[in-house]
Amino acid sequence: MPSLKDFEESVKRPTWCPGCGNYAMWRALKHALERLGLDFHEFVVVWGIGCHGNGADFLRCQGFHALHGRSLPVATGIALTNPELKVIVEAGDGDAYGLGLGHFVHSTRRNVDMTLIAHNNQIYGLTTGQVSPTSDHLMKTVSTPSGVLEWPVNPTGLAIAQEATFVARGFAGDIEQLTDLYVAAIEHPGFAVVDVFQPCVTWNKVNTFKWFRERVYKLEEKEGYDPTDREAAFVESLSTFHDLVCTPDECRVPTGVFLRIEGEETYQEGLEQLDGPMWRKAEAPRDVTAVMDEYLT
Amino acid sequence: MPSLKDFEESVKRPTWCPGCGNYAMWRALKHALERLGLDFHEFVVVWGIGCHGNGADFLRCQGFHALHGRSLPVATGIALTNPELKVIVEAGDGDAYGLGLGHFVHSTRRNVDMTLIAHNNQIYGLTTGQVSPTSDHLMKTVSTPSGVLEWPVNPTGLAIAQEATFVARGFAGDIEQLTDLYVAAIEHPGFAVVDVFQPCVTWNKVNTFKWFRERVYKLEEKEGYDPTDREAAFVESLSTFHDLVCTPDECRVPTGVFLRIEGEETYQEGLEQLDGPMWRKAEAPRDVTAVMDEYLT
Amino acid sequence: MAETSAPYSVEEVRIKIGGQAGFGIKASGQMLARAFVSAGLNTFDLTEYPSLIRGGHNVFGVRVGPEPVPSQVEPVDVLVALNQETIDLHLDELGDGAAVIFDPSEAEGPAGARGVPVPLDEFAETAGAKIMRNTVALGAVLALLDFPMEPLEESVRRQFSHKKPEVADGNVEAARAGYEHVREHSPEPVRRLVPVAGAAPQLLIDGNSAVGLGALAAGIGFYAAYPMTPATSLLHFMAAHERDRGVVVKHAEDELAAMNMVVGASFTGTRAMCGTSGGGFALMTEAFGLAGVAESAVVVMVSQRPGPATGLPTWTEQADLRMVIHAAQGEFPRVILAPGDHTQCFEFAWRAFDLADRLQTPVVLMLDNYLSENRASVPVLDTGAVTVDRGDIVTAGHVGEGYLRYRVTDDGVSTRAVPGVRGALQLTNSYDHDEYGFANEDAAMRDAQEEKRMRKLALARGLVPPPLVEGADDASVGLIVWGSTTMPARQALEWLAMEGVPARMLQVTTLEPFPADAVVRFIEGTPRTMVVEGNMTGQLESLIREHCLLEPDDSLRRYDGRPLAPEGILERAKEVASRA
Amino acid sequence: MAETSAPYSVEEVRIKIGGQAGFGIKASGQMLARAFVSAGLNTFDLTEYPSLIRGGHNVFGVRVGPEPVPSQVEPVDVLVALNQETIDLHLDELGDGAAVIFDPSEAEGPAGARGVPVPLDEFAETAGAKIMRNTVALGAVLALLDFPMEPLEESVRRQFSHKKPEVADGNVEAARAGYEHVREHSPEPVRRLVPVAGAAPQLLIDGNSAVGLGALAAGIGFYAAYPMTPATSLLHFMAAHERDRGVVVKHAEDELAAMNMVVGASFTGTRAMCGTSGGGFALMTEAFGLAGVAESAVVVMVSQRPGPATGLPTWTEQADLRMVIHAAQGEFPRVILAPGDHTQCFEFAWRAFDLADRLQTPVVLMLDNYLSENRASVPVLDTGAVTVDRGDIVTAGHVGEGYLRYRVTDDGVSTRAVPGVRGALQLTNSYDHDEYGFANEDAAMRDAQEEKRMRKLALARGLVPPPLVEGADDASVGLIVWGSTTMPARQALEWLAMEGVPARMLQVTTLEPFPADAVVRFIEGTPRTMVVEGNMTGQLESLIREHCLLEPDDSLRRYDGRPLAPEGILERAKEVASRA
Ligand SMILES: Cc1ncc(C[n+]2csc(CCOP(=O)(O)OP(=O)(O)O)c2C)c(N)n1
Ligand SMILES: Cc1ncc(C[n+]2csc(CCOP(=O)(O)OP(=O)(O)O)c2C)c(N)n1
Ligand code: SF4
Ligand code: SF4
Ligand SMILES: [Mg+2]
Ligand SMILES: [Mg+2]
Repeated sequence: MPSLKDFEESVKRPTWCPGCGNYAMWRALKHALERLGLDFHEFVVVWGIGCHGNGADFLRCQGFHALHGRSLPVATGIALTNPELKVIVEAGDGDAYGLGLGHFVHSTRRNVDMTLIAHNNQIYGLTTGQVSPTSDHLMKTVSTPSGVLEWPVNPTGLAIAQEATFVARGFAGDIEQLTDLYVAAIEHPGFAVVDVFQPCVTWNKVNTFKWFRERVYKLEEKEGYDPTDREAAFVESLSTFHDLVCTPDECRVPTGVFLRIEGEETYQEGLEQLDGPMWRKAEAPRDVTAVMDEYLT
Repeated sequence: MPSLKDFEESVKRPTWCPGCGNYAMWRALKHALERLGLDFHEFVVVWGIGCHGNGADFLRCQGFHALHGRSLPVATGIALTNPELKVIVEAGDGDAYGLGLGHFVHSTRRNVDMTLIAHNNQIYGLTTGQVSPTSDHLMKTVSTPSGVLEWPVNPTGLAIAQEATFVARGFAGDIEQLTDLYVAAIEHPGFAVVDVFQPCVTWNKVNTFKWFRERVYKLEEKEGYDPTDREAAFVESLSTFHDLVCTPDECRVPTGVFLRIEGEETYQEGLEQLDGPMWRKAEAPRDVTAVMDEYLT
Repeated sequence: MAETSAPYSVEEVRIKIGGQAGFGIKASGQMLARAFVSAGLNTFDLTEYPSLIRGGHNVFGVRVGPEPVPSQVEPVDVLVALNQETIDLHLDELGDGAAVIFDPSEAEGPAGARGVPVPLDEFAETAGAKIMRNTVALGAVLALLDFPMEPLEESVRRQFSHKKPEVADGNVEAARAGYEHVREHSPEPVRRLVPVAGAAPQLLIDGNSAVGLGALAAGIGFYAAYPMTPATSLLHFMAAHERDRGVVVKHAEDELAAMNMVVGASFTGTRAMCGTSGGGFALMTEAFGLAGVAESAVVVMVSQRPGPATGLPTWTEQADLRMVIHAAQGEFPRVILAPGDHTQCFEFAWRAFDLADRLQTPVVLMLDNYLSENRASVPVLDTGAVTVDRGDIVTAGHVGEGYLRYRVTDDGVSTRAVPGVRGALQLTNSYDHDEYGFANEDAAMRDAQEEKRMRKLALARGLVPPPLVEGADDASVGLIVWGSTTMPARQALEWLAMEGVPARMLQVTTLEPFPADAVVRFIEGTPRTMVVEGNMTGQLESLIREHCLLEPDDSLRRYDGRPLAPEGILERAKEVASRA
Repeated sequence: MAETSAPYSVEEVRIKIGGQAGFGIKASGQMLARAFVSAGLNTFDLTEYPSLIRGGHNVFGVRVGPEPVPSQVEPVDVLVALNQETIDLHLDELGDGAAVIFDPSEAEGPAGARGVPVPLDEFAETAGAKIMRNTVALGAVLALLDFPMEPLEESVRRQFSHKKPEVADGNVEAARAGYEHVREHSPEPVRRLVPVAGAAPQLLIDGNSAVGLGALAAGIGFYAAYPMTPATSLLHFMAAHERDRGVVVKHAEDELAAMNMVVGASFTGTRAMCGTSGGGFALMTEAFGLAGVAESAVVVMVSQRPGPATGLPTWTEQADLRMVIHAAQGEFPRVILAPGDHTQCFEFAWRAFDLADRLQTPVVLMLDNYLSENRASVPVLDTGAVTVDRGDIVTAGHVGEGYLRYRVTDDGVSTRAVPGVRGALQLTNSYDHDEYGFANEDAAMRDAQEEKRMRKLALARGLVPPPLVEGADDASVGLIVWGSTTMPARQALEWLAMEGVPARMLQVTTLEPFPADAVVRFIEGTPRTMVVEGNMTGQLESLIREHCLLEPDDSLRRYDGRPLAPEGILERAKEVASRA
């Protein structure tokens, strides 16, 4: 099985800004892959477009660098045609919750067995710092100089409202927890969402590492928190809606597993015809006589 | 002010199937408009494409029959450029929660002052009965003959998770309540969502008028229900996830106002520059000398 | 009366059934058509309906005869008027000696034409239910053609085989009642239609189903779509066979998802396809370009309807050709095939998969409402001819050391090793990239990859279906057509021959890469040529101008939502021929 | 050394600054350019950068001279190497007598060229912070040109005017340190660049800002976009002025929303626009067709970058022309304008709004990275020429009885009465429709509405900017160009004149409707013609073939992500001219 170093061999060195949260996420993913003991031919990683997506050049694997916002449907096409592959999606917040929001919610209710890791830096990194769908209310950016008038997308809340079976949140300041979350998510049968706060040190001067360090708490350490309780999970998700000036006491940000429901059927399990890689169906012409006969008069 | 009949004058007669839930919604809208005392030049109705959208031919008004799934952004463009108009959107479930789902969630968090009325018949009517995003789990349709593997979109839950300020549900079997909901929604400052169960008598043989009649209950009649309590509203929204065989006792379906938050700023209110209809900005060439001067060397 | 100079065959019959939408007119008509085909005859349907579930005016037309019938024609011999509106709307289409079947309790007879009153409602109710009135009318139609009842009875029984036996019995009774009533009260046949004994069995099939059969035969493993008329029935076809033939069928959340899913499915080596109409394809545009740069082997069916935007959803047009040729930013090779009839639908569909795999680039099948939704009788499809050529692909085992997904090669095609193959490390990329797949902005690498991709067009030229020429060698006029217009043009060609005007036709089957040489040869080898197509701006004609620097002598275009009429083609062709 | 035969002016200077992405190279370069322009000189920038925030190689080039400089040119006179990589990558671009400024503590001097070591880091740190090393280098550049320091000092102060005064002071100090160091240790100037006293003040502006100014002047009230290089800076421009100029600016959730919002905004009578690149436009395709059938007056900027798909996001290409001409299902009129320089960006932008209003149909402005993102010095824009012609619109009060939104008229334009106007009952519709706007499937009405819409193209021909001819009347060679390629072609034209090769140039400013007559006249009136464009398949050339049935004698195409080089055009043009 490949080890940490193998995932970096013969690929490019990361070009993210020094201090960028993407480094931690990159490391955590490699740790998780190593811990899961996945061989190179057993998993596929799909990336969207953005700073996070540049990571496609930094990981040795079977990879697909898709369009901005469309990594989930590409991944779905992969997952629904080869059940022997683990499918991991790395998306940005713009990617997953902006123009890709529809795919996000539909993937959730579809419960396709695959994992979404969202690099949530609350900003458009690669396109130089415009508002993202998760930017805080009233944040000023180059595309919203008078302040963002929307409230941020609540990805965990949406997933929870939409019958998700695995919803978690990580923070790039905690690689260990992140690695655990990745492992749990990839092992989870069904659609697993890991929303990760990934500070963008260049464009987002509000939601910094420090900002988060002062505010995060772990759900697993919260007295009596039950990650199978959808309503409790929903309440935790509302922490998304803080404003720019909230103090560390006022706005607390949970990390960890919000929700984990075991035993739900995955989309793939519902597909009787998915009895192996679907390319096998094209090993020779298919016999269609019986179908054609329906048109015989 | 126009009365009921005026809204029907010189337009076409409805061509919906006899018994279709769209008739009641059509009537309720006319009643609501009459009750609101809106003159023809004071409101705009935007439709999506579907059976519901055919209603564009049956209402006398300033209307816009938009693309399938894109009625909300068109309506947003209208609402953000003429604050003197009430904007009402009529969309199908495919329209609003299928390919338009992203716009739906983004409109919610944007709190644009306009009203969405969703004709939720849990089926694609106009295209002859395919699964819709709100079709029940395991329902069989022409495009899902082995049964729908997804869980239905939970529109009220998504809106509630996404900081909606007005979320309601109606039922085409109760015109009176529907009219009240329409009036309240249109009067609500901010984005108002009215999801309406609109039985499709032709293609949806599961969720019939009878089915609903046996299951609906009114939130306003529910002891202690507080429509400003987001968590309570969320719990009610989970009634979306019933299965095909649930008995009237098992699955109860709430109608009425789930959530109503007063006093939140609308998107329009946040736009200082929206000081009247924006066509006024083009009454004469704008002076750009000061802006050009920034480029002077 | 329909005015035209076309030399209609006296052996054939044109029947039209009109009434309100939502009353099963199409289903009844198809039942009738099947009766004819099972009796050894040939048929061609034309259904016209509005974008409504109920209300509005629906029309089912069928042309039937002992010889092949390549398209619909204008005059009507038997009009079944299920309401008064039908008489009002179609009276002027009646041919010589035509008759109109109507229910005197609901409509007045046709002024100035032969009326055949039949108490449709009454007989239907006697037979069991008012909904059977269409079936009563079918019986009446057969009586007016002096045609035996047995094929229709069989067809009715087959239609209702999945319902309770009473339903079939009732319908047979209804048909008989109509039949007997006409034989008794209006015995003179409009024309005598005779079954052909011992004819080879035929299929009665619409274009989309023929495409579906081709895709199934080719080993499709994934089909994704969002319903959109007139492509929707292909989704239904695929879904109906998802389990018995083993296809993952996904009714996706939108067309963007459908196309992106198909690209993902193709990545795993699966033969993958999506289908839509022009509006859905517009939404797929960006992902179509992804397939181009990622070098995905994908097949897309675009079935056209009149635009712009929602346009006329249930009508027909051929106005999306240029959109598809130029869809998506940047430049990359694509293949566009346009079948011209139902048999070609099958053949081009399975060939599309071989082409996509050989070229590792998107292949589009272009149909339109006219071909997608209407049925014709065709000889049994040649499933024995189907090949599966996956091209340069490794689906299992190992791939050699130093595998490069985007290796620059002479023909532009690189080895595809799909995920799961050992050693298939790669980055399939929407960015332009180096040979491994890493994003790369170097000018020389850009040139190398862009040129590599484009070289596939040269390879494609040797693989795609060539343009087809039909008709007289010594033609005085040549028709140039693409797609569904082949059908009425073929009819016109037959008539031209009958009228002694030597004519021929070039069907451009592959629109991209454009077969300029063959078109030049055709134009230069024919005294007069004209382009016939279903759009306003002359899209095929513009391709001829662009690629051949030639201008055909004339053109005939239609863009009112209706298919080209063979009568109109005939007339214009004669006029053009006479200029020589 | 750069090999070329171009007759470079000895009065001008070409400077290039290279280093790692993320260190403000572009900002420093622009500060330098502003210094030159404020001293009465002319400049033209060319920035090259990868799609990364940090890392990767960034280059800022500026050409400066006393005469107008229409484009970038190849040789470099002063190379500022902020790292060793810059020397390695650009050494072969150095012109005669060029010098390379480098920090000896970080890089080795250039082999075989004049090295000018300057302790950038050390001086920067002394001045306040290491980040000021670029500014030190700028001072060094000026010393090598024997150019006064004052304009740069002013430019520096202006750049940092919104920061603490220490920042500006530090930077001025840094620049001076570099300047003095070179004067002392490397006193021989590379060339002597002299300020032009009393020159008319000029703007230093990029194409997108010029478009933005045009849109503002035209009275834009709504701008929607989703960021996409190289269109993003127009969103920033609009957002920066949303309050002071009164524009509702919406960074939408995606491009589909942006375009649909703009259609909605146009419905209220607002002048509305969106901007994107090819990939975003691909997503707008369906709604673009909505604008067509709804007859919406909308303006769209498409700034191209190399595709397919994500392609090369920060580079340039002209390969989306055909996509835009044919975008969306069905057929409807559209106008496509391609400004060829920064001044035209302003003019075509405001004209686009008049055209959209007059024609009630979408108007597209096509730029590309090269024109959108790079700055040039231009005379102050002619804001006095701006008109606002809203066409046939009623925005307030009443509209007459029996108002019909889609009345069939001779020129295709119907009165627009916007919501809020009394009597403006209507149904703006994505379905094809009758004159009121109700969905309508009647064949005759379809023809009437389709033809009505298309008639606007004829009207457009009289309103759109005509193609522009520059150069010699007795030309032996004619260049045909569109969009940003006008700039290097104009430079080549100048050089051709200097070399005694009479040449001229046709800039096709309006691509749709295509000015076939003017192009034919140009081709027939010029002994030899060649098309120069930034794509692989020759998109403008294909339009000439299609519309003119003519083939220019030669073509020069570039598709490696870089703009056409004037040197390459010169050489090819001379070769083509010599064939005559
Ligand atoms: C259809 C489309 N629109 C716009 C873009 C330009 N674009 C590239 S990345 C990006 C946003 C990146 O933000 P996010 O997804 O949050 O990723 P990050 O850079 O922050 O990791 C945008 C708008 C694109 N590539 N495609
Ligand atoms: C982009 C696009 N895709 C597909 C269609 C075809 N289409 C029209 S209506 C419809 C679905 C209608 O379902 P719904 O929105 O639930 O409306 P209903 O008919 O049930 O009222 C579809 C798929 C379209 N018009 N545009
Ligand atoms: S711009 Fe932000 S997200 Fe992108 S690499 Fe830099 S720090 Fe990371
Ligand atoms: S198909 Fe269904 S939704 Fe459409 S009109 Fe008929 S009953 Fe109503
Ligand atoms: Mg981001
Ligand atoms: Mg519906």
